[in-house]
Amino acid sequence: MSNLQAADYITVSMARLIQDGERVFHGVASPMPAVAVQLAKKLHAKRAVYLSIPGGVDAEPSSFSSYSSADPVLREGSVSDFPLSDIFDLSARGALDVAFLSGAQIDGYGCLNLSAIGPFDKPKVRLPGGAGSAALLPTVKRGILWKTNHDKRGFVEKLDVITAAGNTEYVITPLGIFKRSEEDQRLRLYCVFPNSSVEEITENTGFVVEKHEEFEEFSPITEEELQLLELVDQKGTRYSEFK
Amino acid sequence: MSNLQAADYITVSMARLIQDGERVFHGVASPMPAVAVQLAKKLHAKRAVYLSIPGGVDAEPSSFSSYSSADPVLREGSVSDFPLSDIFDLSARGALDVAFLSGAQIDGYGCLNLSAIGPFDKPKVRLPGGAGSAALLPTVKRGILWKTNHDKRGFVEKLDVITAAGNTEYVITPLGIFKRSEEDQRLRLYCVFPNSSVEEITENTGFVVEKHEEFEEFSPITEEELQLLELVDQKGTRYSEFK
Amino acid sequence: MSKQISLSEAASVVSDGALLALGGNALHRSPVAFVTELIRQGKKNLSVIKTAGALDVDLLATAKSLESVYGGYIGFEMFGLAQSYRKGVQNQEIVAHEHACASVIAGLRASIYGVPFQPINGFQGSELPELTGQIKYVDCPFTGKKTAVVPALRPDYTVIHVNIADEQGNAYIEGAVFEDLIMVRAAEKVIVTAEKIISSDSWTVRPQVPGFLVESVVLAEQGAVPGSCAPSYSIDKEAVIDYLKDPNSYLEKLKEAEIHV
Amino acid sequence: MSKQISLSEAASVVSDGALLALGGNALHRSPVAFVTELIRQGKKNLSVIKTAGALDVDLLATAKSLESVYGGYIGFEMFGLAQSYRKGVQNQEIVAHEHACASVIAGLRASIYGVPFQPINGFQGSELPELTGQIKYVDCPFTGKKTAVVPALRPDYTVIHVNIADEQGNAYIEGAVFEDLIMVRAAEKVIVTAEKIISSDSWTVRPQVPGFLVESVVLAEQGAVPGSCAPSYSIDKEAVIDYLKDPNSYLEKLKEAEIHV
Repeated sequence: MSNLQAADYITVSMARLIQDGERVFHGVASPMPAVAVQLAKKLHAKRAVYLSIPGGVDAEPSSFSSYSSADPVLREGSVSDFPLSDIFDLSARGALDVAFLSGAQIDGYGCLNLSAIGPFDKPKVRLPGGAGSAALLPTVKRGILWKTNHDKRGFVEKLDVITAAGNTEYVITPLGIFKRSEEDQRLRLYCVFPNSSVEEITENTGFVVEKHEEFEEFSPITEEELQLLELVDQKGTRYSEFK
Repeated sequence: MSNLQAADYITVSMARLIQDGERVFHGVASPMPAVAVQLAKKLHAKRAVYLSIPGGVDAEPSSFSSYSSADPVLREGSVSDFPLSDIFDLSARGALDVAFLSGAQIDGYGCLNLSAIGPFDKPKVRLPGGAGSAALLPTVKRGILWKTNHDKRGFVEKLDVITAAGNTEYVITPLGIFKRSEEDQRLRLYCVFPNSSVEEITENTGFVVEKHEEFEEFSPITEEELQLLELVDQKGTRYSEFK
Repeated sequence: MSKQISLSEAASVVSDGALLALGGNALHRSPVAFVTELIRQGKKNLSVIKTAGALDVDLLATAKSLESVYGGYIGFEMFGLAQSYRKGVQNQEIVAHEHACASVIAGLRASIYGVPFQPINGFQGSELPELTGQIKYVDCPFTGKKTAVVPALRPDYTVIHVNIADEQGNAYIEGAVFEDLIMVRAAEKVIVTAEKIISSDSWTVRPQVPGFLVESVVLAEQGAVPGSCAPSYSIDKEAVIDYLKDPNSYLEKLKEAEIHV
Repeated sequence: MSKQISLSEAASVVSDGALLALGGNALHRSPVAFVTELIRQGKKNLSVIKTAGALDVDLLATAKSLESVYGGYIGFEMFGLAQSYRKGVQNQEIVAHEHACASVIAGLRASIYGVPFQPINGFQGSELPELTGQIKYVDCPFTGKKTAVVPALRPDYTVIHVNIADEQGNAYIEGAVFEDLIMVRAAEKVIVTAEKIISSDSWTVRPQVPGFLVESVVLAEQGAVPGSCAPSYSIDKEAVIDYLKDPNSYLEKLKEAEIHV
C-alpha cells in the first residue's frame, strides 16, 4: 500500500463521499469520478444511482475509456435510460444529489472557471467551457470538485471568469481535501493525504488556507477499498488524468 | 349510392380536404377524421403524415373503435413514435398542417366552445373542455372543424365561452361545408351536400349565411371513394357519431 | 430492497387535499384500481391533473372526493359526457381549471425543469386565460414578443398504470405512452401500478421509467378496467355504459369488489 | 419517394452563414463525415450549436469555416484542448457564445415549443449571463420569482449521425441518444447520415426519429470516424492524437480522402 498515488487517494475519497441512495452524476473528462461511483456502489453505497452522459441508469461498465467519460461503455449493464437532458432537469428541480465537477481555476468559495484564462472576450487561453457546471453547481445538492494539480495557478483568490458558483461542498486535490464551512462559505482544509502536509497545501494555494472545524486525519485506504478499486478499475483508468 | 348518409359526405369531404404530404392530427372522439385520414392516404394523399393521440406515426389501423379515438388500435402499422406532447409542439412551432377539431358551439368566425353552456363559472352544462383546441387552433396551419348536428343551438352568432379561436379554414356539417373568407374572416357557405339546400342551412344556422366566393357544387362521391371508404371502414365506425 | 407494496398501502400515503397526476388518456391505461382504492379509503378534496380524463376523474367526482381538475378534456368520448364531473362543476362543488391539453403538459414541464412557469404558443383569441387565471403573459426579454405562460403544475403524486414493472420501480409501457413519462418526471413522488411484476434481472424489454424515480410499485392486475390496457384488454363497453347510466350504484359495486380483492 | 441523396448533395444545401446543430456528444457519434464535406465544399461563417463538441467543431475551426459556437464544452476530454477552436477564439476570429450544456438544451426546447425563450434554473453566481448575453431574467407573473431565461436556438439544419436509417428518413440510434432527438425537433430542417440504410419495410427495431421530420438521408459508413459509433467502432485514439498534433495537415489528408470516396 506504500505505492499509492494521488489518483488512488482522490478516487477513494470521492467514493467515500458518496452516500447510499444518492443520485450521482459526472460529465466529460471524469475518469476518477466514474471509477469512484463503481467503487462506492461495491462498498457502502449499493443503492446509489449512477447517471452519466451516455444516459444509462446504474451502468456497471466492464472497463473505462482512458480518453472519454461520455463513452458508450458507461451504459453497459444499465436497465433503463435517463439521457443527459433528463439529468440536468433532475438537478434543476432539486432532485440530483451529487455532481462531480472540475475547474481550471477554483477560488476560496468553491466557484470555478472553465471559460478562459485572461479576459473572457480576449482570452489568453480559451478553455473548453464549463459544460454542465453553470447550471448544475447552483442546483445540485452536493457539488464535489476535483483538480489533478494543486498549485497557485489553479487555486486562486480571484477567478479570471466565474463560470459556475453554488453548492460546492468538497474540493479534492492530489494533496488533500477542502470542505466548505457552513459559517462563511469559504473552503477550509478538511483533510491532508499521507503524501502531503498542511504546509505544502498552504504554500501551493492562492487563497488563505485555514483548517476546517471538522478537520480530520485521512483514514488510510483499507485493504477492502484497495482490492475493490483494483477490481473495478483493472486497467488503471484513474491514473489517466495524471499522464 | 342513393343510401349515402351524412357521415359519408362528411368523411369523404374531410378526406378530400387533406392534401398530399400534409401532417394531419385528430384527437379524442373523432371517428370520422380517423377514417378520413386513411381514406385520403389511399386516394390522393399517400404521403400525408397521420398523427394521433396514441402516438404512432402513419398508423394503418385494421379497424376503428366506435367508442374512442385515443384507442391503441390507432398505432397499428406505425413504424415510429410521436407522442401527443410532440404533436402539440409540432403545431406550436408552425409545422402541423391540419387539425380536425369540433365544438359544441361554433360561431361565424370559426371559433369554438367546448367549455360550457351558460357562464363559465356557473355553467348550465359543463362541457368536456376544448382538449387540444385552445393551443392547436391558433397555431395549426389549417383547422378543419366538424359538427354532427346542424342547428341554431350549435351554430351561433355569439359563443357562451370562446374556448379556442384561430385558423379555422373549413367547418363541415351534416348539411354542407363552410369555408372562411379571406376577406373578413367570416365563415361562408362553400358547398351544400346533396341531402340539403342553401335554405335549410340558412334556417338552421344562428349566424348570417352568405355564399363563399368559391361556392361550388358538391362533387358526387365517386365509385373509387366509396369503395375505398368501405374498405377502410368496414365496420362503419364513421356512423358512430350519429348513433 | 423491494418497493412493492399493496394497493391499500400505496393509496394510504395520499393525503386529503393532494394534487394527483393520473396517467393514461381518456379510457386507456388510466389507474382505475388505484383511484377506486382512494375512494374506498374515503380521501377528500383531491385535485387531479390530466390531459384527457374519463372514468378516473368521474369516479372521484361520483365519490365526492374531487375538489378541482387541471385538465384539457374530461369526457367519455363517444360514450358521452362525464356525468358526475359535469354535475359537480355545475353545482360549483368542483372547480374546472380548464386547460388545453398542451398547457397541462407545459405546466408539468415547468415542474420538470425546476422553473416556476413555462411559455407556450397558444390561446390566441381564447377566453380561457381570463376565465381560469391559468395563463398569463410576459414579454420576451430578447424579442419583446408577448408570450403566454403557464404556472408550474407539480403533482404531489403521479400515479401511472403500466404493463410491466419490477420491484425496484422500473416500469415498461407497451405501445402508447400518452403523457405518463412527463407526469412521472414532474411529480414530487411516483406510484406505479402494474399488470405484472417481474424480477429486476429478467427484463427482455427496456423500461421507459427508471426505477429511481418511483416511490412504490403495486401489483394491480386488470388495474385499468373497465378502460383498456393494450395489448391485454380493450375497453369494456358494457361496463362503461353501465357506469354512465348510474355512476353511484356502479361505484358502490366497485367499492364492494375491491374489498374482496 | 426516397429521401436518400449523396453526402455532397446533402452538404451542398447548407448555405454560408448557416446555423447548424450537430448531433452526438464529445467524440461520440458526431457527424464527422458531413462536417468534412462542408469543409471540402468551402462553406464559410458557419455557426454551431452543440452541448459538448470536439473534433466536429474543431475541424471547422481548422478550416476557418467557423464563425461562432453556442456550446457548453468544446474540447477533447483527456486528449486535451480543442486547439484550432481555442486559437480561433483567442484570435477573436471565432465567437464563443458560452452556454451551460443545459442552457443549450433549454434554447433548443424553446424552438421545439415555438416560443421565443425558455426559463431555466441555473446560472446563479455565474458571470456567463453578463459576459455572453445569452441569459436574461424575467419575473414570473405567478410567483414573482426572478427567473433566468434563454433565447430560442433554432438551427437551420440539425445534422445527426445514426446507426440505421431508411430512405424515408426514419432513423435508429443504438444506445446513447445524447441530445440528438432534441436537436432534430428544434431544427428548421434535418439531415441524417447513417452507417447503414435499410428499406422502410424491414425494421426490426423502433426508430426514434420519425422520417417525416427529416429532409434528407445520406449513407455515410464510418461517418463518425475517428470518433466512435457504438457498437460498430470506438474512438480511433491514434488518429485523434495525430489530429491534435497538427490539425492542418490532418485536415488536408481528410479532404483528399473524401474526394476519393
